[in-house]
Amino acid sequence: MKKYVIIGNGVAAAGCIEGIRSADAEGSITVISAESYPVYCRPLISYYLENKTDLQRMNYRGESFYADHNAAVLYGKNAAEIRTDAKQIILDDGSSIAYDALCCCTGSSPFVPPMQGLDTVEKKFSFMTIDDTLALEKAVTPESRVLIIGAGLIGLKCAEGLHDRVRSITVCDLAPRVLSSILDDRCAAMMQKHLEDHGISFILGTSAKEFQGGHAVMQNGTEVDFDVLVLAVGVRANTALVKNAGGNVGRGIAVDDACRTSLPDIYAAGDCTEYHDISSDSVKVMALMPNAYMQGRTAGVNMAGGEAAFDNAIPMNSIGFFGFHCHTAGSQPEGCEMYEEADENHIKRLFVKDDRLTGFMILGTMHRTGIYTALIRNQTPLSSVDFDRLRIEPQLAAMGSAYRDKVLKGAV
Amino acid sequence: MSPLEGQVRIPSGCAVSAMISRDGRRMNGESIIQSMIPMHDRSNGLGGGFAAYGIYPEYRDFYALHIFFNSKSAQAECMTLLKEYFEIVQDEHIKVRKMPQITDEPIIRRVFVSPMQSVLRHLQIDDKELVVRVVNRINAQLDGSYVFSCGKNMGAFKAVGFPEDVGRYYRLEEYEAYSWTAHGRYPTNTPGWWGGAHPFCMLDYSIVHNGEISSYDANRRFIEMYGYKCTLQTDTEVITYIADYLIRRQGLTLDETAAVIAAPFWSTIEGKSEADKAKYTYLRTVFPSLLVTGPFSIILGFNGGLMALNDRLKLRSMVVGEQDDMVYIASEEAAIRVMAPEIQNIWSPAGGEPVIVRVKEGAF
Amino acid sequence: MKRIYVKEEWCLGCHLCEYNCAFANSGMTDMVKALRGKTIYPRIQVETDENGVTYAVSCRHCNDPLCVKSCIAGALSKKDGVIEIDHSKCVGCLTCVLVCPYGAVVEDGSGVAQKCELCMKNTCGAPACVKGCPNGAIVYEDRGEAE
Amino acid sequence: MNFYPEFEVVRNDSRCIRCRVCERQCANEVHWYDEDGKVMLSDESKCVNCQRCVTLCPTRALKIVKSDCRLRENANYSDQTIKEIYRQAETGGVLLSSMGNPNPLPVYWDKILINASQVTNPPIDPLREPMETRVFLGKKPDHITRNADGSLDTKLAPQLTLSMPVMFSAMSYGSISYNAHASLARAASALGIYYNTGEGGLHEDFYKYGKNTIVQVASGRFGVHKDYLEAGAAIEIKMGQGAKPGIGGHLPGTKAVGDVSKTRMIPEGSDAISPAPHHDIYSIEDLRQLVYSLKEATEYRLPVIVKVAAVHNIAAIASGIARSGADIIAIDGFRGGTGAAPTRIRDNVGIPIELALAAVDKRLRDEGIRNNVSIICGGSVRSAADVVKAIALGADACYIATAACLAMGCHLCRSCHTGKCNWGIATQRPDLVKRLNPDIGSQRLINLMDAWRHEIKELMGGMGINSIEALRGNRLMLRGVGLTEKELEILGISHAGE
Repeated sequence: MKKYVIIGNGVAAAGCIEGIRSADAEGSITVISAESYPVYCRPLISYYLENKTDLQRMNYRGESFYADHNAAVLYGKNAAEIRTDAKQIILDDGSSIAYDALCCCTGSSPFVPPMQGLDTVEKKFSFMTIDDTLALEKAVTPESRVLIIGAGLIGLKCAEGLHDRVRSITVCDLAPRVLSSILDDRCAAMMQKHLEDHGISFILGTSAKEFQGGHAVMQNGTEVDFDVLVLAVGVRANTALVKNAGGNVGRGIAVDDACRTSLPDIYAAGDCTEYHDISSDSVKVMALMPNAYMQGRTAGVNMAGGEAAFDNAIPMNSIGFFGFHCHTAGSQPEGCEMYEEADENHIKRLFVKDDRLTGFMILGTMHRTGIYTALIRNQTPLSSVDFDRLRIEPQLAAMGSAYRDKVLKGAV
Repeated sequence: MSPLEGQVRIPSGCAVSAMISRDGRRMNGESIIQSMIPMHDRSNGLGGGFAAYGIYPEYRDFYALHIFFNSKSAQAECMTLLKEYFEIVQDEHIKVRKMPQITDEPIIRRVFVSPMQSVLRHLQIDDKELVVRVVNRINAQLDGSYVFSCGKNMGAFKAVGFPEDVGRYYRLEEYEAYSWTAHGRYPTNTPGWWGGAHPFCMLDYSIVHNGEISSYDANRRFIEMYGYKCTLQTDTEVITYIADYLIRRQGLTLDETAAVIAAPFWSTIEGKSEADKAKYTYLRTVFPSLLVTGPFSIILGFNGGLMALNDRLKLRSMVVGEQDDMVYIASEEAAIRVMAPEIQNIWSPAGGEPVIVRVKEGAF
Repeated sequence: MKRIYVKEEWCLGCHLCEYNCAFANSGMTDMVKALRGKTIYPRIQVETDENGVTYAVSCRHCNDPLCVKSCIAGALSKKDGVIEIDHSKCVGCLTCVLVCPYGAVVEDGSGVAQKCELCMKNTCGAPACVKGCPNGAIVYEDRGEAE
Repeated sequence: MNFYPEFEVVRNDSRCIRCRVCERQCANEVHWYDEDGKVMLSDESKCVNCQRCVTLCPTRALKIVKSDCRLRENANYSDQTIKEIYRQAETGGVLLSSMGNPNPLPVYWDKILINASQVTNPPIDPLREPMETRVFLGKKPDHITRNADGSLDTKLAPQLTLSMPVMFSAMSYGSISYNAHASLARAASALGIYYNTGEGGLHEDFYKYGKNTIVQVASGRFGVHKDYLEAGAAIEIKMGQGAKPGIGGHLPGTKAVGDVSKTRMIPEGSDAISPAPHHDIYSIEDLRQLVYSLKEATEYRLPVIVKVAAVHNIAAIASGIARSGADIIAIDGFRGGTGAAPTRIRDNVGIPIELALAAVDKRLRDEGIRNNVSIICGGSVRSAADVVKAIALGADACYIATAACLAMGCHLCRSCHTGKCNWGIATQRPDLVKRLNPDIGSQRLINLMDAWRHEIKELMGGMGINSIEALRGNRLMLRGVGLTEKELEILGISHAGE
């Protein structure tokens, strides 16, 4: 009977468990979970603050998931070391667990750059976990003025989550635009305007120089008074375990299409990894929930002796604030052409290079955008479809009747 | 006055009975009369009759015409007509026994005739066809004359009354026949007319029938294309013509005739051998208008035998009994037990399956 | 398993399927009350190709459902061949819309994702689009295809 | 001259959900959506009352009603009469109409009642007992013949075998659509009956239904060639049609497109005009020649049907046909339908099928030749009861076409001649043809015939008849109500109560 061990208990871990069980009903599975909750998806924490979900519904796979999959979870434990020679994991309590196949789903941690006087701030929080969220929830009052450092996905979702619970929210970021990792200037401006319409203030293109209790001074001289500080500057992949065991690590743990690390019988999946983005043909950390699951599942299948590959990863994001949504996927490589269509409340930018759709940004109306995503993921030659129609409206009608017959007349 | 036979279609319920000796032994009419008594309630006194085969051995080569006349003048008119076509061999009263149960009797004559060869040559027909034509003409056109029997060495005897009384009236105990059939009638809308009683005869075919056929007008309108005239509008009449048409004119065997009149269902035909399938399909295709539907049990008498047949759903009762050389057929088993008290072998034939009895070759 | 298939040679482009779908999933018993004066968000959509050929597209209940794998809330799942959405868990992130290659998962007008569930959760009993198609262009049948 | 439209579109706005199905489904472009007012509007002058929009409206927000705007009352000059005069004064043209005569002339079927058994003989329950509806059409021999071994020689003149005494009457490919033909062909095949190509030839896709196909040879000889003749189970020579006795046919060039022109073997877009007479048949002996030519061409394998319109001396005509070598006579009454006919002809020429049928059956029996031919009765056979009455009057089988069209969706708007049939039947416009899915069309035809067969069996069972042949010509099973002595005499039936 094979011994499977998974470090981490996020969505990648859940995918890994399901992957293992799809190929091996017998082997033992042990999950080492730092957090004391069954698997949940971290992006849900902002929805928790908005009251769109609660701790029970956040449970990703339901009450009996571990029992159904015959997996043991060690809650509140951290792996301290992987001993590849002995095929053992040493926990922080000193105990050890043997593995035949190991998957690292260690995720990422908030990254806080050094800022002067940060220690003088009384109420400061990260926004990554349920525990962060519960603490933040406790700290805020309807009179709170909140300063969020970071206008990325985490910072802005936090802003949305806190919106109805506090008096004011100011978001600052060194980047000159919001969501700088996924949006270009024009799209970011539309999103920023939308957020400002909901009362969120922005201080962009500068960073905090100094904190003095509830007072922050920016590099550009702007001063902000606040009661609660949220630090959402960025995250870093948790690579230490693999790195210390001698594995290849870049900005994340390096994995191949089968989610194998460079170490024997050690796999990795999720936010802790870096892997190939086919839309830009480069290796990236793509800390995305869908990819985390698919990597986890791929790793699980392979760990259990099956064969699986996750070889068409692309970055993609679905994010929305106050009912205004944004879908992005892929990348905008050098020299790509852009098709654009826009009005006051809606923008669509499609990026095309070498007869392929490489990426898009769509704000406002999210209708059937997955058809575009599929074009990127499948690297469909645009000359094989009616792109003139397709770019106006995503539709199977423009994909040719053969494709349509395959999709609609058979099983897919 | 209520309409008579021929003016209106008359459905009627009935009793039938028959006995036949396969050895050709001749028996007097006592037994067949007795057989009708237990079935008294199947008749209503508006008609009874008998057919007897082998009763005129000394006149076997001549057609025996049994005729009702309403008057002397009708008789004279009819005889004049007959003499145009036939040699009159013998012309006599049919002896009867006067009795209170039988009233309104017409003049009842028996005339043995022989077709004139010159006429046959002139009309280019055979003697049977001549008899049929002349009888049809008398019955359809001569007022007051009605030929109710016209076969060789056989005769029908019928009257308005209960059958057992009719038998006594005609003194049937004095006739000897190898085959007897009998009929008691229960017409539902006629005052009764002597000619309308059964059996109905054409040449040596006689029919006694119990039932009311639903195919009547389909059968009638078809058969009338071939020179028959259904003057009585009774089932018995049309069935007689059908039998004559199929057996005499088309030359079908009795089995084939039964397969037309009471054709097997298509579902039954499907299950038969290829040869039978072809045969039955052919007969149903060629003679669809002669399929008889609705309830019936009939006994077709002819020289040398008889055939009993039920409708294909067996909607009317009919039982058959067999003892030594004798075969008995009746609407009810009680009638057979009167004729043959010790009989063991009694059965009920299936719908559409003919029971054909033939007298030994040369024995009649 | 039984799936919905379209026969585009018989689709008239009448769009009744969209309205029948919207009504069937409205939770109301009267179509007028359910749909009058409202924008509909059907789970099946009629497309028209360059030759004017029309046909309806709804969830294919894929063997490898990207929507299920991508759902951040665990609200989508596949049970007995049917991909279902648990609306109580859905937070409206629309990741499923972003990943469905057939555009079969759509937003319901209130920010929540919805998709064809073969009318198994409403009172229709059988897919309303199939039942209501006037020309037999949408069928619900088992073509014996492997899962 | 402008008239107030004949029909009004009544839209219950409180029920309208603006789904625009009516707009999309109306080939006459009656409905449209007004973006500004967010309402559906209509141009009623274009409406033919085909009920397509009414039928498909999911909320029953629509109805079409007859306009009550009327010219001044006049018992002699009806609105219709006056408007026809206006139209002719305007155009100088012959008025065209479609489908059968709609005028209130007597329907004899409705004045004939059917018998049932009570007491003296038993009704038969078709659920318990076999009830047979199989019919053979064709010439029957006068005499049987026997083989040398005494067995019956079972060879017969060619016969059509019908599982029930109803067939789909002639409607040409061209006058009706490919899908309508497909529906008829598939249904006939499944039912074990026959459909009729009409005079437009046989599309190559339908040769596979040949065993259940009657191929027609009409005066235009469109689409007639050797393979065509040999493709079917019988050949029908069309001498006339009940809806338009005495005149030919005219398929407008707009309908002679694509496969229609190919199947008819005429140039695309050219009018297909069938002459009034067959130009090789100017007398009964010419007919005999054509009958035997066709038999020769097909090696006497196929029965030949001669179809005639019911006209005044139909009995004598039928007698002539029965002696012409034809195996089957089809008589088409004056109510029979058409894809297009001059209105005056349709509404004023010909006689009722009931009388024609009775007269023909009697005449052939009187002449002793009824067995030479089978008789098919057509021209408004509307129900199983009509079928039973027709059989009892003397028909071997019935032809239905209007009822078949209705089964396929026709709503009898009588606008076939416009070519814009919203039900996909009498049209060649691909977007409209598509509306008739033969899967559905054929199933509905099968359902209709199944239902009729059940009803025929019920009616037969009630009469105590368990096979259709015992019903044929069984006029005692019929009684008339409200008919004159003369009518009863012609029908050969008694009055109810007699």
